[in-house]
Amino acid sequence: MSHWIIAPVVLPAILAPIIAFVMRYDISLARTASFAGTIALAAICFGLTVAAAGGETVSYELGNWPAPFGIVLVLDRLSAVMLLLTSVLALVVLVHAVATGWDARGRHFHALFQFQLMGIFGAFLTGDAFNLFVFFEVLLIASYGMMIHGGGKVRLQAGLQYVVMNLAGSTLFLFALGTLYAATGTLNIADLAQRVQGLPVEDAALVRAAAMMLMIVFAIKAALFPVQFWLPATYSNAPAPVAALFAIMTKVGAYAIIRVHTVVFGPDVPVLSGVVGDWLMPVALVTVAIGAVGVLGASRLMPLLSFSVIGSMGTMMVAVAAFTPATTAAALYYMVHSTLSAAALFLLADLVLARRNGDRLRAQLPTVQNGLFAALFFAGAIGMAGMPPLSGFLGKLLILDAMQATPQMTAAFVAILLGSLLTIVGFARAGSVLFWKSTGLAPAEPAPNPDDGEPQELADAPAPAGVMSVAPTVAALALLGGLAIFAGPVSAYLGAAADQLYDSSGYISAVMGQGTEG
Amino acid sequence: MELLVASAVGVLTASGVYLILRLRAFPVILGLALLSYAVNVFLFSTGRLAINAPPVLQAYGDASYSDPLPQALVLTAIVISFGMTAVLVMFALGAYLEAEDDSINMTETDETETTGKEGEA
Amino acid sequence: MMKRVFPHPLLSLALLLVWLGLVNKVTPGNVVLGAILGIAVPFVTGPYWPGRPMIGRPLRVVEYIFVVLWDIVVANFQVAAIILFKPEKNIRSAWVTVPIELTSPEAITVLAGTITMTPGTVSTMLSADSSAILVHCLHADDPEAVRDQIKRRYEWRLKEIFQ
Amino acid sequence: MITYALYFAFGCFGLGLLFNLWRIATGPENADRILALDTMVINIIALLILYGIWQGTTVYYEASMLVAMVGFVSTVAYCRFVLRGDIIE
Amino acid sequence: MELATDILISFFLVLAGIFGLVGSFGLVKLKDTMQRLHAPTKATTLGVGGVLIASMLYFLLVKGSLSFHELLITLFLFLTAPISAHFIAKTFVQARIKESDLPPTGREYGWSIHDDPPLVDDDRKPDE
Amino acid sequence: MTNGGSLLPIIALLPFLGALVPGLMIRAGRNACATFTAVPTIAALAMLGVLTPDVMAGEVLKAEIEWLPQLGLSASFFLDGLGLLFAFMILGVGLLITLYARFYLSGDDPMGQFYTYLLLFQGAMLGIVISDNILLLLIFWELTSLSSFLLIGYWKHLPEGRQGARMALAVTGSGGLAMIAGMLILGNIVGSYNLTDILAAGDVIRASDWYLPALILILLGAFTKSAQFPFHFWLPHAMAAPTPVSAYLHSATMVKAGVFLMARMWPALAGTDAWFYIVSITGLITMVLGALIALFKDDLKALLAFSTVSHLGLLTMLLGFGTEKAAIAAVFHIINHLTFKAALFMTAGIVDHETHTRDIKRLGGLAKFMPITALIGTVAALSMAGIPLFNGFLSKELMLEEAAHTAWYQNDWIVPALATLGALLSVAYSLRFIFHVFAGPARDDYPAHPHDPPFGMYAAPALLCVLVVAIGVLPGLAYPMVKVAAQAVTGQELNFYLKIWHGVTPALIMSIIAVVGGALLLGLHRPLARAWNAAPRPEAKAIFDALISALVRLSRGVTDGLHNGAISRYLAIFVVSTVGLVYVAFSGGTLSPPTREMLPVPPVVAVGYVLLIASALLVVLNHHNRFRALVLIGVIGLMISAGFVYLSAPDLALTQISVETVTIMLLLLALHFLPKTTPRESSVGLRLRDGVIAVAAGAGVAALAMVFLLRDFDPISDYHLANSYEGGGGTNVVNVILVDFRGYDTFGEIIVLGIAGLTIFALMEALLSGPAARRLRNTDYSRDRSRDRHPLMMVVATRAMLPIAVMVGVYIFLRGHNQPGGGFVAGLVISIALLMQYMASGFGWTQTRQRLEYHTMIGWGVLIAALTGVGAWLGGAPFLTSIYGYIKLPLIEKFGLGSAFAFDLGVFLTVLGAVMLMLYSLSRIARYAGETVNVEPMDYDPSGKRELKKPEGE
Ligand code: NA
Ligand code: NA
Repeated sequence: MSHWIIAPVVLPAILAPIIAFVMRYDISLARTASFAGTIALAAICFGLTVAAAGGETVSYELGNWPAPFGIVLVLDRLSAVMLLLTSVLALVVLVHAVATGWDARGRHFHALFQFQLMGIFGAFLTGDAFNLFVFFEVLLIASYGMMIHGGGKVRLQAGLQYVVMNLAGSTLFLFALGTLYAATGTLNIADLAQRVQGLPVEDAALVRAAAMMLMIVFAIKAALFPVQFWLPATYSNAPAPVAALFAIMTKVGAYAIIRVHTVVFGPDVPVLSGVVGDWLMPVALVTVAIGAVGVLGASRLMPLLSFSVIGSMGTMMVAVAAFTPATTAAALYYMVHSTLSAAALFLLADLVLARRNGDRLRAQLPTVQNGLFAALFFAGAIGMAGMPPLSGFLGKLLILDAMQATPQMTAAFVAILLGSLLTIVGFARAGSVLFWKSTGLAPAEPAPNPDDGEPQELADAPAPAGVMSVAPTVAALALLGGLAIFAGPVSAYLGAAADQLYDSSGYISAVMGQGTEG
Repeated sequence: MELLVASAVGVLTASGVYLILRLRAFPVILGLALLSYAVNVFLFSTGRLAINAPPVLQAYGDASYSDPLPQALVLTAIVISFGMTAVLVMFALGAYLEAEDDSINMTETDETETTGKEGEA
Repeated sequence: MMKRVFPHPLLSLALLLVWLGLVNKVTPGNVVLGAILGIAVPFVTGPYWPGRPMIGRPLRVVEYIFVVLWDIVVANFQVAAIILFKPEKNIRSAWVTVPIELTSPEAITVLAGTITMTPGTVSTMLSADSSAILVHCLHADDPEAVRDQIKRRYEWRLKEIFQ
Repeated sequence: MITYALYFAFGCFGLGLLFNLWRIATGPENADRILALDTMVINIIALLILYGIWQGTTVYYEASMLVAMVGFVSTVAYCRFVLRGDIIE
Repeated sequence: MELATDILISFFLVLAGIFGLVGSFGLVKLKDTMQRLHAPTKATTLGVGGVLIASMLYFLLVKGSLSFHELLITLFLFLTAPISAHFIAKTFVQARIKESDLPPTGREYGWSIHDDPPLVDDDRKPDE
Repeated sequence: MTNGGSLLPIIALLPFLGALVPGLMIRAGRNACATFTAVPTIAALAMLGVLTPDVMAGEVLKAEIEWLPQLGLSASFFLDGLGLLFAFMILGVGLLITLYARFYLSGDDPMGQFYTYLLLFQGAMLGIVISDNILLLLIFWELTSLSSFLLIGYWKHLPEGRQGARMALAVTGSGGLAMIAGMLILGNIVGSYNLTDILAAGDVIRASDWYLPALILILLGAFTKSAQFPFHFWLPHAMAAPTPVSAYLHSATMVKAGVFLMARMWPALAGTDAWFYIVSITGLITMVLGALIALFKDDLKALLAFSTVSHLGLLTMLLGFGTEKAAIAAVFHIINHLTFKAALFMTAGIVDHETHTRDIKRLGGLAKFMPITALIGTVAALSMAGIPLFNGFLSKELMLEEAAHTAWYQNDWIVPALATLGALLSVAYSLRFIFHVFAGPARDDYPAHPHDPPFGMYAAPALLCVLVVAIGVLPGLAYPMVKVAAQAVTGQELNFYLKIWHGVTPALIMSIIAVVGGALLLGLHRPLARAWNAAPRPEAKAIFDALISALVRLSRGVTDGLHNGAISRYLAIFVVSTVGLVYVAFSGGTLSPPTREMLPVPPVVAVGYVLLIASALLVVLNHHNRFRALVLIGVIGLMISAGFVYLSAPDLALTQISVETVTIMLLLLALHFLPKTTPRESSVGLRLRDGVIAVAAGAGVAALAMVFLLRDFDPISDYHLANSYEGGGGTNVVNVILVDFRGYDTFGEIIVLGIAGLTIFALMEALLSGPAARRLRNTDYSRDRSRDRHPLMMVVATRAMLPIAVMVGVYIFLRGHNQPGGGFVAGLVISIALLMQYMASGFGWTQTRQRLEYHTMIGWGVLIAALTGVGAWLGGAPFLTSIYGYIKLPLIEKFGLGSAFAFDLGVFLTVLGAVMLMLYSLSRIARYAGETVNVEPMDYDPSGKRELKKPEGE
């Protein structure tokens, strides 16, 4: 059996402590190691994606214990895609963090970064429900550290709320897992699927409760209504590269919903009728609305971006909630897109805000490279709002097209399209104030709002962003372009991934097939 | 016994929930601690209850054992929640020291400090 | 050299015994392991115990233990009687200052501990220069007598043990 | 006979726990509460050992030993907090 | 013989129970915090001590295995209980008892919670 | 695919590639930039020229490149008559605009940007007209919105520019989104997004239930883009753009996209009553209204803008009629409107450029100063007015003829009457353009002295005027183009003539009425304008702005109201929705009857239960006194540990009690700096609400637990019990699960701890370098403290306790695999022992004697655990596969040793390191707050055996 499947977890797990404890006084050494590791991870994840393309679901039995008694890792197309997406995003974010010097503004950035990756990879790979909890916690606690990297009052307050919300979520996760184990006697996802499918109807209540709790847990991570409240403050106050990396964190929640609620609590499992299917769709629709309204109503840049993330999660989850292979495939494409576009915008916001006073949406004297930033913002906004020529438009078309075969078509159309409109208007207002209106201010003019207490001019004129600082933003945007151009093959892969998901027998036999001797 | 365990979980949960809805960081921490007790006992009890049957294998006789798996899970959960609580406490302390206010709710909607003014490295 | 390897030889021996007590089984393997640990653990914890207490007369130690144990038993009954049967208003508590001549921290600690462990008296604190113990008596008609008994029964013996 | 003696001892220490609870609930001093908790720890140790005798197993002894150790440490910590504020200086 | 064993073990159990209960009862009955501090010593000494002895005897005489664990627990308790009491007492004294209400130390320095310790390089202690 | 078709993707791509040119060329100078910008356009035109004969011969050229087959999206292009006509218009006018803009833009304007935007826009427009896939068309459609946003907002320092751009984007963007829905529905009806397929499936479409929604949605897109009533208001505000933009977007191209789309979709969508009434009514209203407003606009460009609205209405109306003749008229008018309107815009631009004003009231008599411009303007305006011998006349006649034969709801006269009115108004404003700008007496108060511009600037409008006259005189010139385009629109073979004289037709009479009436109206302009300006009328921009800002305010209100930073409320919502949803889910299923008996409850256990419950409630009641609450938490932990012992979980008991202690230590360390009490802030109502929520949650959880506690199940753990000893080499099954069966969980768990340590350390460092550090320094935490920091007794007891505790730790570690214990508990025990040491002798003294570094310990722990797992690879086994064996040494009984042991060692080190690093971090903060470093292990050593060694480091 190939051990490569565990490499995305083990490599950062080994690298991180070395960075943290051996290289902690030498930032350049830490940077080198972090880069080397992240590049290697990207290569490994790419290899795994290629390996998974064939359609075979691979199970890796940790400790050589047969499923369902030990923990298994499962690699299928979906998990491979998630790995690849994460590693690419990580690389982009890492370059930014290093080029802008963010990584040196606090301790242990690179170690936490690697641990963060480890947690995310672990969550995508695991085939065990409780192990999913463990890796959720790994990625969460690393994200706590990343979130408050650099410190600061508001960031700490927001970080505190972030931790509290997630601890509440983790508690619910455990309640859910407990109920699940109490009802089925197992933790392995494939085994759960089998047992849930064979569950007598008169014993459904517990499993139904567990399925609902799990959905809420994942909904917190995915920032779905009504548990999305944590996201704006968190993303707005996280260091921008971290916020960019967090773009994948909401997807972990979405991934978990996709995984668990197709393989285990699939829509065709009779005892679960009405548990998730009936709720996820309205929830996703409201999430779209909250995101869009938030974008339009935002008076600051970071919340605007944060709400756009919520909106994009809603859009994606609308497709997920329809639970058909076609909508899921569309959702996956949109997910890849929204991850990268959110990252691009947060990275760009970092470049811009480093040269402005605060992120309030109001005109200030034009900063250096105003034109460049305006262009990048325009591109990023196009990406996020789902306008052509970037991949968001195709993603949206895919979702809407796939939704036509579902009963919720009208609602989905209205929500997604109206949401897009508000998002477009919101971004247009923001961009025009940030980058255009500023050009109307004469440099000699005094502050237009002298009594709001904030100095209009920075003490030192900020330096222009170097090539390496801008490169990650550009790269993320370029990836959106690439995703659009190669939409065909990408979509084919994701479509195959979705088909694989809905044919859970492949997953189950891959995991359980080898473990019959127990 | 089952009733006692279930109701204890319930009371711990209720107390924890009440406390996490308070307005200061410290009671919220206490509430989360209570919730963590509650969920640990809950998780533990999913293996059903047994008296004097610790899952430590005995060489002779066919003893009965309580379900070891939930116990292992609870151990993991305890450790994790310990780490989380520690971080939480530190965050609360940090937030208090920075803001001189231990309200858990963010009162000011300050400008984001996301980006320092340090410029480029 | 010896001091580095065996910072506390007595301690090492005690730890070997502790180990055998813990594993609850005396086998060659356990003895070897206990011995190794008995040497290794003080080596690790040694820095926290910079001075070595001198135990002068081991027999006195045994004697002291039995004296204290006896006192504990007796005092337990006395105090139980006070708690159970003495009306609240008749309980006359008192503070007693016990000046001490002992200078070894270990000796002072054992003395204070002994005072506390014998029911009826609690050593509350030392003076700032550790030259007196403040003792609280649950019920003492004659505080002077309590002080004298402490000095006579315990301090004197301890002085001999920790020369 | 041992069984009845055990019942008796269980009863005594159990009742003792309730007394401790009373003191912890009513105080009034911090010292009273710490004291009650400390006593509670001792009663629990006794109960654990009694339970070991009752079940004829030594598997629970480590628990008692650990309770003894951590009970002490937390009592000191509580006291140091009241006395000095900072428990580790 | 068996009866003697039973009686012996039961005796210690009953003794332990009584003193354990008295210790905790004292917590409720005694009116003054300082007085209450005396109570747990009984639970510690004869209370737990009795249980431990009973346990050792039980395993030795009934189960036929010698157990040292009880001794270790005893050792622990005897080492720690005075320190606990010491701290709790100080906690109370510091909070509720005025310095003037305590008897004087009769020495150069006051009680430790009120007075700073002598300086390390204090000339008054010329024993280097 | 014919040979020619393969050029189509290249033609479509050229402008986009060309958009890179200006950026590269701008450094070479403005002339070079403009010249090279023209190259791709010329190249595309040339290729188009190559394809023209085929298209004129009736061939439809096609090219298809697969793109996203899952969606039915392909990069498919086709070129038929309609596409060819529009492509020529787009490229041809684009070329003229490129030339014109070179002279129009000032030296301050970033010309490179302008040309880039222009080419992007050109490419998008071109894409629309040659797309053979409606999704591809949608892409180009949205691209026109985006690129026009950039063009309109080109003068970004002007608020009108920004606002106009945003308005255009909002209006056309929303239409575009509606169109997306419509197109998707359309594709769904047909089963293909291929335009050719859709156009061939008109009957299917019109018969579908989804026809009307699709039609309305698509028309929304077309109407917004083509500024049809009531979406007409954005167009005038887009005039804030530089005039070349207006000339290009708002005469020739973008606004025609809507018209194009209606023409394109004609075979698929037209021919129903719905189409007829919606489209023609909208068009007619727009035509009349636009013309009316145009008449009273004093801004030259606004006048032209509303005239454009009016003419777009005319075109829409024609397409709405749905007849072949109307289609011919529409196509012809598209060409004509392009020629005269582009020329007029450019003329307006020249006037603005030379006189520095566009206000008609400040103009007049310009013919004297700028005769060439005046000539061009007059010719174009006469064409717009529909005067014979100019091309506008011809198509207007066709329009009037069609109108004369059209009835609405059996009413014969309303359409002709309104059409005539529109034409009349059109004559009026056209004549006003001539008479109020160029004719009349010369003035001496122009803001700048006017004169004709250089040739380069008037060349483009002049060329267009030549076309105006040429077609006007010889309509046959346009015939082939009109024919082939109209055939493409209708999908029919058409035979017709374009001529100047049709005899005395109703149209001619209507025309005469229009011209005469228009002239009269102009004569009455002054009083009419006064009345117009006095009359109340809705100001579209104000309404739009108010609408948007109300929407923004509402959004802000909703957002800030929901996300108000009150996590207490977030959590309340979370708990309430969880309880509610889980209840719904649970009660949607059923339960089999209980299968388990309840276990009896001995009295002592009941006492423990009472203590637990009472303490939990007391925590709630006493939580305002934080210290008291912590003591009570201690009781709860103790009771739960005891409960674990009773319920056969000794490992849990050990872990719980030790974790509990460390946690309380951490809380106490933190509480030192926090307020010691919690103020009573929540109202009674709020507390009641929270109480209800809490009780609901508690009851729910309890019920859930009760349900499963009374029912049997079939757990996988039988396997663990059965295989623990044989396969895992241990008798403590819980430990074997932890280090072997589920060692991977444990691996994750120690990493959580390690990260916790790191995070806390990092945060501590951040705090001590920020404002918190100052605050710490300036706060006196030492009031009312006991004066003994390190009491002698404690120190001595610790000296004896520490080695024993370490022994216990080692013991618990070593036995863990077979008896309760293990690396985790051992790590905690040692931590607690060290903690005791820290408490006794203080942080500073102890730390300097610390031989192990906590950072390193965590690192080693994680590494050992990971490497133990990786070691299995050497044997070809998966990660974390354990090996186990027995070792026999002389004199010593054999003992077992396994890799799980090494793994547990990793756990042990990580736990120890993490806990100590956490405490270290908190102590650092305390030290920063003014605690002094103690040099001695105890406050005072009466024996004089003091250590005089100064601690190293800090
Ligand atoms: Na005493
Ligand atoms: Na005493």
